[in-house]
Amino acid sequence: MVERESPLGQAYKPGRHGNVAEAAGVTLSETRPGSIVEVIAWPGNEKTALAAIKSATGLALPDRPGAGVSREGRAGYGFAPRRWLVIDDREGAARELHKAVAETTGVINDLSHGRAVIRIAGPRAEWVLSKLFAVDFSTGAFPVSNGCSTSHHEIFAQIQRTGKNQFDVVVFRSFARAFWTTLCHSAEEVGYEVS
Amino acid sequence: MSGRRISDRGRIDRSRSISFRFDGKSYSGYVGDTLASALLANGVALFGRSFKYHRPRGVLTAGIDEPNALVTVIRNGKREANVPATQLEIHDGLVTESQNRFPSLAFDVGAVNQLAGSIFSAGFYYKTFMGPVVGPLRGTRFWMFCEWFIRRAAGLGRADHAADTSRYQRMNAYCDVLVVGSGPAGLAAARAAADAGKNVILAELDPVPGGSAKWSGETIDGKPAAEWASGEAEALSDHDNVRLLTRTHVWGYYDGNTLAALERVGDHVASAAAGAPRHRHWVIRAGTVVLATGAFERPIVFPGNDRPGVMLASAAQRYAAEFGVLPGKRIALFTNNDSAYVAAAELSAAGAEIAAIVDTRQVISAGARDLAAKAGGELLLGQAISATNGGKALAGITVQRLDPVTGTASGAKQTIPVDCLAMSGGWSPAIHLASQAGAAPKWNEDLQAFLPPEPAQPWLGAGAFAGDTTTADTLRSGRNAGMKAAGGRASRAQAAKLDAPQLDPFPAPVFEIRSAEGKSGKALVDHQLDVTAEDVRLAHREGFLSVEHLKRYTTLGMATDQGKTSNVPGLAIMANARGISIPEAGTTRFRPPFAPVSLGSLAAERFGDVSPDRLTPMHDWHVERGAEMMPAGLWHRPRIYSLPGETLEQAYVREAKTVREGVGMVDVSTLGKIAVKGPDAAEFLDRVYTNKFSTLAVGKARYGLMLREDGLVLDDGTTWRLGENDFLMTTTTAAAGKVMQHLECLLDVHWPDLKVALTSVSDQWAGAAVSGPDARKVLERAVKGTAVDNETLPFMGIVYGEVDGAQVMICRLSFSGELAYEVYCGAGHGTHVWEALLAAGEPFGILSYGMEALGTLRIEKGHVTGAEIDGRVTARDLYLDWMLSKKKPFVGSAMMDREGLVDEDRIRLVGVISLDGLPLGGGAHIVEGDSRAEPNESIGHMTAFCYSPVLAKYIGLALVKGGKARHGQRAFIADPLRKRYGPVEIVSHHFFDPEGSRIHG
Amino acid sequence: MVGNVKADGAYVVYIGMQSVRVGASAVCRTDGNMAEYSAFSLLRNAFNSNRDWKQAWRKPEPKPSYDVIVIGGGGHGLATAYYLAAEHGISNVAVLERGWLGSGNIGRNTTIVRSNYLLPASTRFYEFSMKLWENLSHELNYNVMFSQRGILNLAHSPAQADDYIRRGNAMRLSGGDAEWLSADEIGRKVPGVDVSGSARFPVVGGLLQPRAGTARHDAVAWGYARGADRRGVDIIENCEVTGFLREGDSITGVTTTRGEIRAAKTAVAVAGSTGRVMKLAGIDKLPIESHVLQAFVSESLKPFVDMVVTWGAGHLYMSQSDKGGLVFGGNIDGYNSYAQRGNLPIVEEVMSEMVAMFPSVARVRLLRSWGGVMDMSMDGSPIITTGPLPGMYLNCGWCYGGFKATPASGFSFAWTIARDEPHQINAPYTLDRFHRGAIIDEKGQGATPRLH
Amino acid sequence: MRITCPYCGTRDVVEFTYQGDATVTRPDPASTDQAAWNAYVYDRANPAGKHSELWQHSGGCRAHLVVERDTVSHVITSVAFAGIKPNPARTTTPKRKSPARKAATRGKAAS
Repeated sequence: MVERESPLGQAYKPGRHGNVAEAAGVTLSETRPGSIVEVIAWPGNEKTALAAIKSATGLALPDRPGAGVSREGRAGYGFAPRRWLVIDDREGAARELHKAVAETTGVINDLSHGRAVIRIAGPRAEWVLSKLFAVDFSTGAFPVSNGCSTSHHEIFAQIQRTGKNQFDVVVFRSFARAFWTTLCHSAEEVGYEVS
Repeated sequence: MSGRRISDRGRIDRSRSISFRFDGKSYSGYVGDTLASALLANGVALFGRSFKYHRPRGVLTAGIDEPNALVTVIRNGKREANVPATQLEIHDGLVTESQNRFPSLAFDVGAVNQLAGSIFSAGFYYKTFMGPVVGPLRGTRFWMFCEWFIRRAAGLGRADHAADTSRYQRMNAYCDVLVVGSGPAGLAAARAAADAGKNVILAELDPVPGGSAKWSGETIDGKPAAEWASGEAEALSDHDNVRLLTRTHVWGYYDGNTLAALERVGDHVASAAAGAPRHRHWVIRAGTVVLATGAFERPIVFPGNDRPGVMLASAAQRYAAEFGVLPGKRIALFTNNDSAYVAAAELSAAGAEIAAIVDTRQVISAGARDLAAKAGGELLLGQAISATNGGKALAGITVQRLDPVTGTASGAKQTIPVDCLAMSGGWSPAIHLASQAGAAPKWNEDLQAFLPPEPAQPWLGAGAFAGDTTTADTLRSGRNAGMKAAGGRASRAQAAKLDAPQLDPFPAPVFEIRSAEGKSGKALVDHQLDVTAEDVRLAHREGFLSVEHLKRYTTLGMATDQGKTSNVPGLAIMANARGISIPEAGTTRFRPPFAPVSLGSLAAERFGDVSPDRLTPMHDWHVERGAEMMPAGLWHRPRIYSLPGETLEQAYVREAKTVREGVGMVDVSTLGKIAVKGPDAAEFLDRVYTNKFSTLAVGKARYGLMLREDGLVLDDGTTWRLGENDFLMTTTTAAAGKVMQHLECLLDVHWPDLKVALTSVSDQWAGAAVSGPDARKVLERAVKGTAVDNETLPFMGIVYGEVDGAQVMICRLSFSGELAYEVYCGAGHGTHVWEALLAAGEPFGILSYGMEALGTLRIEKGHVTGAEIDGRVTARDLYLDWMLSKKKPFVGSAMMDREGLVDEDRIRLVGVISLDGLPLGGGAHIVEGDSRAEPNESIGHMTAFCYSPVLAKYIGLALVKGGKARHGQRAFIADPLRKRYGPVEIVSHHFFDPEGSRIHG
Repeated sequence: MVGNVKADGAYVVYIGMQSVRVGASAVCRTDGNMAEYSAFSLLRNAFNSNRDWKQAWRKPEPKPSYDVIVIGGGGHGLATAYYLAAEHGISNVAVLERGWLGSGNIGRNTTIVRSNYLLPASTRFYEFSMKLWENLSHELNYNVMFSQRGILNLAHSPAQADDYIRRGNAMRLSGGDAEWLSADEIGRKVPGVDVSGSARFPVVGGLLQPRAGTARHDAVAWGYARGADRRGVDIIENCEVTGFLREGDSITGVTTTRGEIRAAKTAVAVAGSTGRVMKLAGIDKLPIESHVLQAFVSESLKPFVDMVVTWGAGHLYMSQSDKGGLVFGGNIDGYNSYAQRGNLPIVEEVMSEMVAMFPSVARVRLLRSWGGVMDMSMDGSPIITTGPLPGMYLNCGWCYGGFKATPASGFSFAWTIARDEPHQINAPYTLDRFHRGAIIDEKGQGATPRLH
Repeated sequence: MRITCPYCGTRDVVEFTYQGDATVTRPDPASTDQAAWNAYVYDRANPAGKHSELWQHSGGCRAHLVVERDTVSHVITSVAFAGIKPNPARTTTPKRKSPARKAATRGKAAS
């Protein structure tokens, strides 16, 4: 198996950065999951598609806009009408989903190489993300496991809250380094750790 | 110190002294001082010079409405111009300079302009400087000569040319209730909304919350107002659901209850914390907004009203009460309303001598009389100030009897020596944000002021903003607004206990005092821009009657304070001249920003980082190999990989030659790639491409052309059929986003019944195009798991295999005209596969090539790109008619045959060969005759050119009138900008291997 | 390049090989008397406390009928009235303005005058306009402050450089002026521009049109208004058109908030309000959308930048006014709007581009922003034509380029009204060109108005 | 300005791409009626007031929306997914409506 290269390159600098006066406000990392798969249902086939996702991955995604599930090593959420994103630490989820989603139900797209997942965790995660995205990140408006599609200027992003103070941001691979750099820049104020 | 500092008042910290500089001189102040309060404490009266006449100016206000005392702040060698001294908090190491003076503030040669005051009347420049109609100064030349001097005389502060090194950030915020202003009304509103459990943001432009409570001297709930306010603010900050933003002015009210605010994070400290921005740009989406922005006091317009030492009564009071500085030792007040009496009493209590209170009214309230008695000094009723005297600082005032009907001061003169005059012309609610959000404001005759309009967006008003005149009313309306904003109901109960004198809340309708003697000095309306009452009357005489004409003709209200002090007086003078009421004369709509904001803050994180870099998987490899990178939209692509000492042309010719003679490889990962999937995918492609795709076999690719709805060419590219219902569409790099939106719109809006799903997979794949006669040999060495021979992988065929352990998908396509393959792999394997292919190609001398060589190869083949597909060409213009299916309708098919699109005179694609052996130049035009001497009419233009290694000539593509009909003809290129003219031959755009025998090799 | 003033006072402008005379009495305007406005008259009035100045234009009551009604007291409407009187002797003209004169885009634009276009129809029209600008202050005896400080379009990639050079060459070949500057030359001529190779979008060169520049926008409206007024044109403010009078198909006048007014010819020049006004005449659809464009000015500064500079990696144009403010703008907000106010995203976008072009202005402060309603056409080019109904004439579709076109638009529209046929410079700007496919699309964006 | 996407909720206008008048009808693909095509491509009512228009949530879920908005006040009165009505050219196709669409065809008014 050939190892996948990170798109972050030299921009990924482990260690403590920015404001070091207090404890790091956030920790930044690239999660590098094995699989990122988009599942699309034909109109009227949402339930069937969700059932297929469940059978292939075990993720029981609720049929509500933006609703999702976040488990250790596996997560999924709706990000657009009739569309869901499934992220799995293991490789091969695309194959399984392809098998599970019948042609009459919908289609899947393997985006495992095409997207990068950047994780921001820590007490100031909402504050830092709010610098870049016009989305209400408060827990009331954005509960744990929910996801959304949004953008930071030219950079399209899908964001899932994977913990009270943790978000996974999915961006296009070609923009990943630029986004990472901007995110680091924005996190300097609160101090950040790259792990 | 000058003895102006009071020992016991204000919120300054007398234990912490600060040293700062103004105009090269060192001064000291205290923590909590503004530059204005600190300089006043040091006895400085002269702060700056006015715009037009360079008149000496002091400080008029104590807040954001300051028109006169503007300074330049110099920090880390960088200048920030036009900062109001009243807004600038001093800190150690602060360096400031006065503006608009030369050589110095005290002696300014520009003041000579005052001598010509009557010539430099409003709009004088429209009437002169036209210069002679004929001769060397005809046309615009004389004006431009004069303008050179005018531009240098105008302007305020100076800006740097060196880059700002500060950083700026944006913050997106959401709240149930945004309260703007933290005076008594704002505090009460925030408290009420917070107690109801709502998420509240309270924004205050000053460093300390409290608004007028900080200096009013009132008693609220038995406590001094300032103490009450800080207690309330403290209580609020204990709430989890409240965010208190100080040093933050809300400046824009946009649609959807979106408000913009500027937080000055780093201006008041000597050095910013690591990573902290200088300014933070808040974008706040609020459920409901409570506007509690208070009111601005108005000056009175009278001769000599701009002499340093003349200031607003509230400002004088504020300097004493909030900053512990007496603005003068012997102070007179001039007013048309009761509020100045409070100021007089407070100033007197603070230790100033009140010389006189001059009131335009004959009769005043008992409360005012009591205050006057407390303050001491002469009470001069029914009188007005008709002149001031002194040089660069006020020395005295002249008081005369006022005729209330004509507004003229006449009769016996009383001269009173004073060093400060505190004036009040009534109050104007700060309705700016409300006006931005909606309709025209409403005039209130009692208050002689404009009140906010009916809300067009969800906001509520409270306090002086809404016309409240007492602090009791203010607290009640604030609390009620907070409760309503929280979804509750208003209450009629008293909000807090107040201890305040009974005063008449309404001013007399007096705005301007005219001296019966005519010339007793300029009466300023707009202090910064030197607009006088006479200028307003001149505008009236010349028919500039509308308030907008007044503004534009005289520049009234166009200064950095945006007319906060001048709008209403100016309007009143115009109304008076026209013999109509103020509301009949009109009002201007306020525009964002409420007060100036730094450009950097609005760019926020994009300052220094305007657009993200978009990188291919092999980016680092290219850079490490010394590729010269070039921007292509947001992408960075290798232009050439030059060897030491090579020119651009030598490099790309070498690279292109390698492809024609051996094999080369280019990174094509930037191509747009769209997964088109679903049972109706083939039908969908038939509709959007001009040619058929439903007939394409699985495992094959086809070149396709797309038109826009109007029948012109949108884009081209190949689409691969990976499965019965599974297509991979490629687009040009530049058009990827546009094509995606075009397709999504058709599908979503017009053909929702088609079962097709589109997803951008541009980033999923890394692409390497291997081209050249030896391309197959390279693949034979590199690719496992599939054969790549002509049988298995014919032209436009697709196979799957492995390169050094990584899965690849290979399509035999050619943009170069050579035997060529596009090898796609997962983007994370991009560099791995790229390097493996290069290794496999080593025996054949494989080289990577860049965009210039790619361009050369395609020009030789006559393939079109974005340079030709410029949004103005038809398929026929490009001789791609053969791609227009006659068997089916497609997007654009109904519109492409309109007369203008089939006109014989259109410019169409041809090839061009340089006949003089010199380069052609993209951007050159084609003309029929040699146009070195005399310009010739353009018959078309070059779109691309190169040195062709195979033809050993400079060649190019061009769009030329007549197109094919000109093949074989001679013409000329004309490139006057680069002084390149020369003969060319027009030929077919298929320069090289027109039969395509090489791609089938 | 400037046109020539002939012995009889005519100003002669060349279009290719042909000459066009403008203003037969340009010099001897006041019949041998002193010009109304001059340095001398300023001095004389100064001694008299400026008491003798006349109204810049009268405030007449509308008459029941005129030869020509021009709807719209903006730059184009006023220029049209002026040239009707000055060039065609038609002075029995009323200009009807809904609000105050010049309240539309003539008073809201970023004051740039240029003729740097690519397509032949455009270069011809705007170059003609440029030549009228060069004599306009004299023509009107009103200083419109046209300052030929040059416009510089920064290019950021080799492809963009080619594109700009193509445009510059088109200008040169049609008799205009254009030069190519290297990044070094730009660094010297326009201090503060980021010409470093490390810029996100490095500057590779720039297209300079030296004769381009800025003019005082309000003065253009006032100058034309006064010029028209002094020739007998009635300029009627606060007079909103509420309907059209018709006989059969023909338009015979208008109803207004100040009564009925009849005319043989009714001309419409209302820019962003075109849709609204034409609906009153029963024309329900046009190839136009009204969009809001925001503009910005900073606080006054001492001279910072001399030229007009545009940034090619986005959409930004900026210059410095004589008062010292940096005046700038960018894209339209991008949605249909009749509100003269826009929204925050464009504000932020424009500022980002400003500080990318001039990294020092991050510390400069934005003083004011405002919005204007643009008549965005489907190909980005204007319409100046007879019709679409008998007795009616239409001038619209200026997108955001109307200000610089003011003189040529007024001149050619007046010609079209007076002669019932287009002048050669506006002949391509028909209304039916869209349906015929004879589109004039400088930006190559097709029928998407927000992209022009 | 903020638009309430029926899927994503209320978002800033910057996430959306304006796609123009939603009332124009695309002729049958096979139609050769020039007038109908011209009307579709070029002719716009451009009203001052209520306007039915298309926006794509391009920076979000990428759905196309029909937004009812006042062009004078910018006030938005309704938002719905576009393309709910089947193409008249293919009326034989049965109507398909997704639950998500049904649930959220009327976005809350916002401007």
